[in-house]
Amino acid sequence: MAVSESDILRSEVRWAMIVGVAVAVIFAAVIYTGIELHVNPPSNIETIDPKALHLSNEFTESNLGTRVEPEGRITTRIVATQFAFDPPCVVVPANEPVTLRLTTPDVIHGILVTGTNVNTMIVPGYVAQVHTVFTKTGDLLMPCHEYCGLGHSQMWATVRVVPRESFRPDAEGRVACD
Amino acid sequence: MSVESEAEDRPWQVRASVIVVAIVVVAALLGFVVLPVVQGRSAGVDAFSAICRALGLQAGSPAVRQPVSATRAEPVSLVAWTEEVIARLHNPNEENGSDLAANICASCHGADGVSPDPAFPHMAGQSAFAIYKQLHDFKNGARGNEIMASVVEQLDDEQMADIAAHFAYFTKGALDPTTPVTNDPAIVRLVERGITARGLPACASCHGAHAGGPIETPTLAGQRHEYLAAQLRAFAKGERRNDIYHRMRDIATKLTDSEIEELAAYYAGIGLYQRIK
Amino acid sequence: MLFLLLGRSALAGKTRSEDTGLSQADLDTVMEEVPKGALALSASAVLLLLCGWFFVYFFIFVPRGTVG
Amino acid sequence: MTSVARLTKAHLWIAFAAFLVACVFGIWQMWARSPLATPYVIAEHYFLSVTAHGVAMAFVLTTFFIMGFGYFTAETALDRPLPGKPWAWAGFFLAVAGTLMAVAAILSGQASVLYTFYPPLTGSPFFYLGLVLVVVGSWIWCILMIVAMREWKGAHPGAPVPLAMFATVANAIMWLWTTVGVAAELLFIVIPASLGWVDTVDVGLTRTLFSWTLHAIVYFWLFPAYIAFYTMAPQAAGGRLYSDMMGRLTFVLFLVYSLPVGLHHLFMDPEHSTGFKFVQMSLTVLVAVPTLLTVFTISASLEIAGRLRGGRGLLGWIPALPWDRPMVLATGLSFVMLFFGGGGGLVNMSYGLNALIHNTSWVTAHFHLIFGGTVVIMYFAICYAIWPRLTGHEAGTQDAQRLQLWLWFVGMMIMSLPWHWLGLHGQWRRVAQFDYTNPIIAAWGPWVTTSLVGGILLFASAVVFVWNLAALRADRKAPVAPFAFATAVHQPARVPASLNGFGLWNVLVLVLMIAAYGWPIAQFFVLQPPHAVVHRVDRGG
Repeated sequence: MAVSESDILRSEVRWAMIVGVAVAVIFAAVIYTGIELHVNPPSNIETIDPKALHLSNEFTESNLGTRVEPEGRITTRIVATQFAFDPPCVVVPANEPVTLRLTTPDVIHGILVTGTNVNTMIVPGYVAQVHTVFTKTGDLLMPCHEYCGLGHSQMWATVRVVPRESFRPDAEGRVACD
Repeated sequence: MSVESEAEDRPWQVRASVIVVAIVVVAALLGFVVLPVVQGRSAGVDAFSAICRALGLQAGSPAVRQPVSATRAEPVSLVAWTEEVIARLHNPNEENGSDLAANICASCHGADGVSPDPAFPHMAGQSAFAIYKQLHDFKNGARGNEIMASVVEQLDDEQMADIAAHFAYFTKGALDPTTPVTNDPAIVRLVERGITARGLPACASCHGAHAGGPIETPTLAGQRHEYLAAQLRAFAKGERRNDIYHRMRDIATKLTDSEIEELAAYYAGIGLYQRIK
Repeated sequence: MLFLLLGRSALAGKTRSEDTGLSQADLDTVMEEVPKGALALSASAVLLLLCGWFFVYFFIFVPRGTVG
Repeated sequence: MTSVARLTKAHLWIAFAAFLVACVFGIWQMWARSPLATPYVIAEHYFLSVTAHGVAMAFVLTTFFIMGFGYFTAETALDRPLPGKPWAWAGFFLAVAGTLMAVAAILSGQASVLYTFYPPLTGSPFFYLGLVLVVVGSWIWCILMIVAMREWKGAHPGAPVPLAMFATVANAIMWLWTTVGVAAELLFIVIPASLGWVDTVDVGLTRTLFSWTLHAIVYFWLFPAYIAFYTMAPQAAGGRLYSDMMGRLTFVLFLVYSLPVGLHHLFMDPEHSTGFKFVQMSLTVLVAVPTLLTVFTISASLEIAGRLRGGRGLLGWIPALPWDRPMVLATGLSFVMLFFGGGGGLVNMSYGLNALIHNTSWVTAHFHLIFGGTVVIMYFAICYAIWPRLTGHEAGTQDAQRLQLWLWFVGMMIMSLPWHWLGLHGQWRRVAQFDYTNPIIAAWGPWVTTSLVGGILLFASAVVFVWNLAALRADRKAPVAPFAFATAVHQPARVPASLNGFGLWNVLVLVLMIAAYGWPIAQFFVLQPPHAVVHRVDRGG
């Protein structure tokens, strides 16, 4: 006997329910890791004037790099500029919460750190911020991953992840490569 | 063969709208309330702040407290490209600019911006931004040079802008960056391609014809050999430090002495041509 | 999936004109089986996708450290 | 031959000329990124090439193909002459003029800002104005499609609009919504900057407006492929479309959900909050639904064909299908690429997980598989299907067509699967050359070289494709059967009014766009973030 139109629709609805379950499972995993592991995309609506960035207190040249702040938190500040990072090498400890703060005086840049989940766009006008924990030690590559002009391909820096015991801040709390 | 009437279609419209809106509402509740509040609680961020952060009304992640910094600025240059400065450079007082240039600048840098003495740089071909930045830095001590400091001492910001715009207008498009006289492949490579392994971008990525680099980037084509080499050495030694965020200091320290010499020769060898006016 | 596509059917030579003679009776007969095969195929594809996603999420992403 | 044959062919030839040129640029870019010595690699050339490749593939190939195919569909599916044909030609010439303007700007090195623009980098105004003309040409197409459907409905009161046309109009309406974002970005911010009228721009706002367009534009490209899945593949396989209703629902879902999701391209951006990113992620998940519905409906349609041809058992209908027919073969290969491309897409859209792969080769692999694979292979199949009707020539043999489709599929897999691996290992995008002396990068060498081999196969396939189209002119002139779109198992006698027009869905799009993009755009006007100085790439020295 012939299959009716409603039979067809019923099979489609059944399939749609399977799809719904698959989608819900992904959704649930995202929410679960959001709650348990605090996984979010890096977001930080904090504005800063790119035209006067070098006149700002926080992103003045001498304040760049890694610093253990007086309250004990580790913050690494990096400026992305055409076509280099300042500083070109930063040190961070392994298995400790680290906050990376990045911004730019000129155009759009972006970074990732190979082998980690550190990844953010750097948009002029904003401070990009990534909270993370580095899980492996070694010299990692931190390239600019967003087209920023003709020198883009040569724009990269090094992130030196060191064991906690080799991470020795100076009197001001700063740690630098070399 | 017919499409249902409006009345018959009403349930469809209602059902579709309810589903679409309900999904948005659930997503918003999760994204703006549940996730931030739960994340904030374990990070020591109060519920109100966490929700504000999730909405974008406050800076920071709902899951982490914001870091603080108590450092004071130590700027290497006081020039900021604010809308006002840019506007002034676009709309200078031309008469003022040419008078000042004739009286103050011409003896060393030439009446038309082409310097008669190898020790002094040409102004020809420079943009108003490039000249203004250096004048301002000389005046404020960001770039050390006794002669220039005394020359610009008496000038205010507007006068410096007028001078800068004067030279830029006078020699607009006056340089041909495509005709080098040196053809050392290693140097051409440095200029055109850079060296990724050494973190050296191509010189042309800022100083080339279609670069899109920082607006204060000076034109190197046709510049004085002695001047270029001296500046690169000064950057390398940290004697000159008015390039914000080490843009040139980083590059110059990575160059060898002979590369500096050859690069200076390369750029000096690119000719001046078809001067406007 | 790929090897199935590679296998050329013995019936592949049939021309278009033969298809147009599709009878309602034939259609009714095959519709008793359809969409069992489609369901099996699409469900396994979705299941595979889900497994792949979970693998990437929990065995590559999470071990590389948290982000936020 | 149809009366729009010349119009359609004109559009398709422009599309595929751009496509062939773009393939050349693409292969050279892969070569430059590989460890092999490559000629002409300097940054200016490389980024000129990336810009040309992107513009040719994403703007020229797609827009012209969709317009040409739309005119064909309007006449064939509605079985009446296209209204306003002079306007269609006007749109065509406008788009051609725009393309030429953009090409001139790109080739003179004055627009190396890639096809995604990246202000405050700013190229020549000719580049942007040229692209605006292409879009305006496509708007004329949109209006003609809507008018064609209206007139047909007037002549057939109460009858369901044929699915192929319903889908085409869904795409036209979606495209009108889609282009609002990029049009606002170009007209109010980027073009004034390129003309020197303003010296600073709000970068966050430009990125947000572009993101409005950036995801939906992909669905604009995708629609013809789905139209082929629903209305051509079942017919070509010798079966029936399983459900006409699901087709309508799928196209409507694309219209509704491809727009309020663009923020997922900005997951890693600092100028948007986690809350709005989460909401748009949730809506993005729903874009997967129409695709998964399609996979089932089309599988079922092919299952009908396979079983009619004697296929037995649970999966026996698959080998029974006529894989020698280009449309069937392309559909199968397209689904395989959709599986991998869609899987990559699920990773991209999963909120924080995006950090793993954002701006790595993984993303490049994803959109090459989805667009270059799933979609473009169907463009090929559509051409093979409609070309005889446009030219009055039937191909003597389809061997070259099958070879071309297989080459494209194999090339695409060889090229893009290594890119996924490289992306997971952090290979980043948009670089001219890698430093293979770095130990981290050295390990990538063999994979990059492998993908280059895929690129070579793709280029070979592109050449065979254009040759196939050209050869059809020379092939035997034969009476060509009138073009027929697939019919459904139950051709709908009645459809809900909501699935025969777009009134309801336009309202829902508006509601969703206000919810998803209202504050994310308004915040820039409330917050007044500092602007960035325009960096011009068309002047220098």
